Amino acid sequence: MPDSGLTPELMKEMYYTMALSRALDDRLWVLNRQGRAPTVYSSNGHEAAQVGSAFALNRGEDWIVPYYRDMALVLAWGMTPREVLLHFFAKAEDPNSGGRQMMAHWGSHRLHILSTGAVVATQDAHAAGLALASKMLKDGRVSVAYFGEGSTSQGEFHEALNFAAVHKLPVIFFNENNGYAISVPQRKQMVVQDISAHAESYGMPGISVDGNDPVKVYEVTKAAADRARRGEGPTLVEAKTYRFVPHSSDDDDRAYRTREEVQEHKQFDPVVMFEARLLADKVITEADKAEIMKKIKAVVDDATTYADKAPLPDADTLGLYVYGEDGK
Amino acid sequence: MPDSGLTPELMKEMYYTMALSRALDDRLWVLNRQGRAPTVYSSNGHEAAQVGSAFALNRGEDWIVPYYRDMALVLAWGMTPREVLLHFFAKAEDPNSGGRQMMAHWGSHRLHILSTGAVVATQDAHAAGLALASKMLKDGRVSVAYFGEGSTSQGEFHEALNFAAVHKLPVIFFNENNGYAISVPQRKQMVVQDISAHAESYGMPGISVDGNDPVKVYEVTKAAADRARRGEGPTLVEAKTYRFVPHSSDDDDRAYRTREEVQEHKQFDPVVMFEARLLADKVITEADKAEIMKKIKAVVDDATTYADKAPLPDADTLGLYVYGEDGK
Amino acid sequence: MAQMTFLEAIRETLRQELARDERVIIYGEDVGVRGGVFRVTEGLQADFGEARVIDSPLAEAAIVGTAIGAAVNGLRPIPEIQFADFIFPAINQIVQEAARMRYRSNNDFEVPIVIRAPFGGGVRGGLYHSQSVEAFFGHVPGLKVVIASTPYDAKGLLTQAIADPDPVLFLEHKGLYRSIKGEVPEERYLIPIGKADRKREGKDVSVIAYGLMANLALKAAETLAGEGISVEVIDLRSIRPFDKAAILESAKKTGKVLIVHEDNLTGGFGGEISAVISEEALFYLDAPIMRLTGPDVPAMGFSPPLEHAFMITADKIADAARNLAKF
Amino acid sequence: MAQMTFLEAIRETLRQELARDERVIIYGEDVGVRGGVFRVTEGLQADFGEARVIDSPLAEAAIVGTAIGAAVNGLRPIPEIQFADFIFPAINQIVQEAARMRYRSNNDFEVPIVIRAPFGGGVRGGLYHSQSVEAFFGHVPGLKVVIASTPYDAKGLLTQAIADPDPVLFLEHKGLYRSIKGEVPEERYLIPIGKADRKREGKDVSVIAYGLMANLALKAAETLAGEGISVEVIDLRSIRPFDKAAILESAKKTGKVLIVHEDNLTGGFGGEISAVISEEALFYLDAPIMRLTGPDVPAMGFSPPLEHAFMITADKIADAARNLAKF
Ligand SMILES: Cc1ncc(C[n+]2csc(CCOP(=O)(O)OP(=O)(O)O)c2C)c(N)n1
Ligand SMILES: Cc1ncc(C[n+]2csc(CCOP(=O)(O)OP(=O)(O)O)c2C)c(N)n1
Ligand SMILES: [Mg+2]
Ligand SMILES: [Mg+2]
Repeated sequence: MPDSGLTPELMKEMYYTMALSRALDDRLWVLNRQGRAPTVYSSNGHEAAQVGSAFALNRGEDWIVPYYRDMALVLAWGMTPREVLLHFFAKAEDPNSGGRQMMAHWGSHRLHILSTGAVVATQDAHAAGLALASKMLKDGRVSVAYFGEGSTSQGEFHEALNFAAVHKLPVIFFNENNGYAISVPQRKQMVVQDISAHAESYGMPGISVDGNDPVKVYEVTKAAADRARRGEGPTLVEAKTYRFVPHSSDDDDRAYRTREEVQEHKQFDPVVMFEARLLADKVITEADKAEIMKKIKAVVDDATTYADKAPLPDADTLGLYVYGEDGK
Repeated sequence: MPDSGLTPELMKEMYYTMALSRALDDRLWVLNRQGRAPTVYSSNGHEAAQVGSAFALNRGEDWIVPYYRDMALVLAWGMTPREVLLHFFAKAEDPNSGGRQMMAHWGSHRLHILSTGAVVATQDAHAAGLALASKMLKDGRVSVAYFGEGSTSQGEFHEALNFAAVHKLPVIFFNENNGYAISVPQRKQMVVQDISAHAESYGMPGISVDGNDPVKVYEVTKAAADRARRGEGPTLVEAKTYRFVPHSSDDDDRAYRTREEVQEHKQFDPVVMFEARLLADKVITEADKAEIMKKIKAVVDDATTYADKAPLPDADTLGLYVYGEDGK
Repeated sequence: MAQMTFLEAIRETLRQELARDERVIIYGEDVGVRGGVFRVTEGLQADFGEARVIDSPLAEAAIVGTAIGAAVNGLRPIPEIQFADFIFPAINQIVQEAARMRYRSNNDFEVPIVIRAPFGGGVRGGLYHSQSVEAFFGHVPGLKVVIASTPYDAKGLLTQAIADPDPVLFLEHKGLYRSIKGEVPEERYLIPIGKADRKREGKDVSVIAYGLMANLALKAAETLAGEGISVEVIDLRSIRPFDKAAILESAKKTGKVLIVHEDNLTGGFGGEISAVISEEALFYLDAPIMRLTGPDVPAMGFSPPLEHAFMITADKIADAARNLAKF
Repeated sequence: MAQMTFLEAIRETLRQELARDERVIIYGEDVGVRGGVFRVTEGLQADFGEARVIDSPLAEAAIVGTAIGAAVNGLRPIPEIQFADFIFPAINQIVQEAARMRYRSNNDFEVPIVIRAPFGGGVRGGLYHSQSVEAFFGHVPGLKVVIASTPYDAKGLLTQAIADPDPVLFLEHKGLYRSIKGEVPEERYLIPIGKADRKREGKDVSVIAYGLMANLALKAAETLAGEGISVEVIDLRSIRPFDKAAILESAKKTGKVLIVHEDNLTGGFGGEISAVISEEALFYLDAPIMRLTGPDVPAMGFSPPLEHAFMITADKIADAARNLAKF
């Protein structure tokens, strides 16, 4: 593990980020159930995949193009809980969109998180394009597109992989495979078991990894990033995971999966498992854990309070920023 | 060979169709150079792939969704030289479009040739849809989408393969890989050598075959059709071939490939090779050949004369058939 | 006669058509087990089986593209696009293939499909779950675009759309799904596509609208009636074809026309309606033809103040019609 | 000053911008070795290298989608769509991504790309190589849509489009490429997007047009001048934004307006222009606002009689303007 540069300090930070994301996520559901925000898209269950991959990159420097499920990712990338809550409550100060977008449509120029819409798979070409510029401008950056397995049915996913392969671009296509696209199980979405199977027909490496293990995800992502920086082109990474909650707060997953199935997967809860491992490996102590939890609670409370008090956007701003200033 | 049902009679008919297509194609270029029609899209070089695959199917019964390059295919499927020339000259009687479409946009309900537009890769989903209906209605038909290797860069190609695979549809995706998309060589279009490589990630068989050998193409296509009829789902077939002429009469291929390269491929001219083989195998005699050539000349002349004399569509017909009759 | 919501009227129509014609199939994302994200197709898979109510892969172009092929080969597919916002990946198949198949084949082929898509805002959908897309499709010869405003109309128009030999885009305003109820006969009936319905007679101002907007216009008319202003409400029911005769008749009668749509102004379908009036009824007009529409911004904001500022309301319609009446 | 064809003006502008700004890249299908199917980009790859003039895979969504990412990360991509007819696979990226990036990010991101696409008919292109697609895009807030009519304008507008911080769709009528010549200064100059150009002054009838149609309108005006009818020709130069002030000024002056486009009538951009006039200049009108457009058929037929019947000509414009003058 020291080989991959994953120090105990970093592992601790990873753990903190995962636990923070989970706690923040739990808070969002509570607030939603209280009627204080209409929509939650949840990263609950995906924390290891998102945080493990983020830590393998130059956070805030490399480009990410997130999926809506990627709250843990953007937290790892430098977005603060306050910023997440401002977005959730659709407040004027929301750095992602100024309250214009529904929750989970991330974006921050400062953090090199490309703004995202809701049409799945468009982000794959954006990441390839960011990488095309990086290659030309030799800025040393890697771009990463995140996406669900359902979105690989979209043609644009394939177009992006092909384009990136032909131009040997420094880009990683990072799939979070949770086995469902809303209610549609993977077997109705595709015939193959592994999303990584698509890599071969684009002549790029394709790797499937246990997405509940942040260390394995870290290692695989690091190798892909190194490869990209060496100018050897794109990699397709598949992190196999599970979402523990419905697709969104508008969904009811009892229609399409049993409670037993969900329970079974809970055995592999990435946050619980990583915590146990760090305790067992003595990377953290019980006392550390308690302190971290306390800190997280404070941070989540602070974010909630702050964002709750923040003003909504003024209706007059509706017409702003359709266009920029002309002719620079 | 008897195993695959390819009798000497059928081989002779295949040869006739290939030679007819070549002669007709030559005529189109002459007529174009005389200024009598503005556009030729040519199947010159692709005859074995098209005719070999057609003969492996129930011609006129199964559905084909052709590519614009597929004149030899539609001839094999039952379109007459007169009909081709009527289309070429954009005459009212053109059964493909009544003169509405540019040459090479095939279609005939009677012959089960689905009408085609020019936007590449849309036809792949159409073939899957035809097959979806065949599966539901149990009509025993196989559908075949034809397409160039360049068009596989379009996302819709992938969407169609995936859809067909998930639903185990009786469809064949038949690629004619001639190494170029207008001027763009395969290596700039994709990283892989074989279009058939895409099959694996859709869990279907993918087969590359010498597209200049109509018998090999026949056999591969027959196996795919049998599989489809057995309810085992789609197959991706790649026939490797070459086009001997520019992309279209508007193209000048000297900009992107050497004369030497073209000459080299001419060694494998499918019409010349198949003729030599049939003569060597005594499937046809020199006398047969002379007779066939005579017949072809007569047929091509007749088609030219007939179509030349046929009336153009009346300008008043412009507004017809935007919609059909309401509410059947 | 049963009272039904708009959503139920659509579901029961689908059920009736699935039952009476084996060629009818439904597919789209989540339409099966889950019954659609709005529950429009709830229960249909259970009743008609997985072969006829299909959970398709997440690929709109493939959904429409395969529907085209299936229709040509004998089925009557009713594909669903989960939100109209996600129709753009399929627009190539709709515009260049479905809508053009008959024309390009000189009447040799036809594509009888009905593409259903929920659209419109005011339901906290934000930029990507609120869009009005009708102008893109109202411009396309070969396609029909239907937008119903009541449960009764929804059934008759959807039944007609399914019977229609041409591709129909059937847009359902999300704001109507559960907010309105109405009588819906159990037996099958057809409402012709291209005939407007004068939902209210009036003599001072004509409001031309469709879908949710027609309902809001009726509310506004009610308000204005109390003020002595008589508003006529023409519900277009379809924008391609659209009922020129009904529009012109009303415009000539009242001399004052207000066109309302939620879609943004510039290049919206209201321009077409206005143009037709000024081409053919200019000298009957007593006031400029007015349009009340969504603002010219890329889409509807998510935050309540932005959404409210964007949305058309009965009050806004009443204000505009009042001003016009006073002109 | 050099005399150039419309096509040469575009090529030389691209060359000038490639030379002055290293961030500018060009890509698309066949734009490199082959110099494009119309030869617009001929020689540019030889001069600027394969890294900056790229033969891309055959995938319009990827072409525009990667251009968006590249623009965000510092380049100034000028993707080409080989024919406007083939822009539909990319419309999702254009409408939902490029045009909305600034708005959805509350001004945090911008997408400075110029999408070039040849469009229009009369060149024996048939149903799939002749389309006018501007109405689809003129409706999209966040996007700019430019259509030049002369070599001079083409250079100034394209230069401005490349300098513009927002996505611009730059549509080039194929009928203009080699048919017209004009003076084009060698030095770089900008023509603002959104300002119409009064290409001819007149007092009896205003013709509002753009692209090839503006040229045909000028010919028609010449003819009518001989008959004593004075026609004003307003060349919009861009339809989004479009120059409302210039249109209204001309409409108020002549009182008779003829709008011309090759795109089909219903839902075409002419409706918008007409609506704006009747909203803001109704009482200056002496005649109905007329539109002369392509017919409402899915696309332009290939056979000469069909193509001729479809196309707008100077004669058709003259006829329409003459009738209007007589009104
Ligand atoms: C083009 C498009 N079609 C439909 C949708 C609606 N939709 C949102 S999320 C989703 C499922 C995505 O599943 P997956 O990619 O597996 O991601 P997950 O939610 O499982 O993380 C669908 C159908 C969309 N956003 N975009
Ligand atoms: C979507 C789309 N984009 C661009 C074109 C223009 N175009 C016509 S043929 C062609 C090349 C196709 O190459 P390939 O698929 O290899 O077929 P081939 O001509 O070699 O048989 C292109 C780019 C098109 N028809 N459709
Ligand atoms: Mg998933
Ligand atoms: Mg090819």
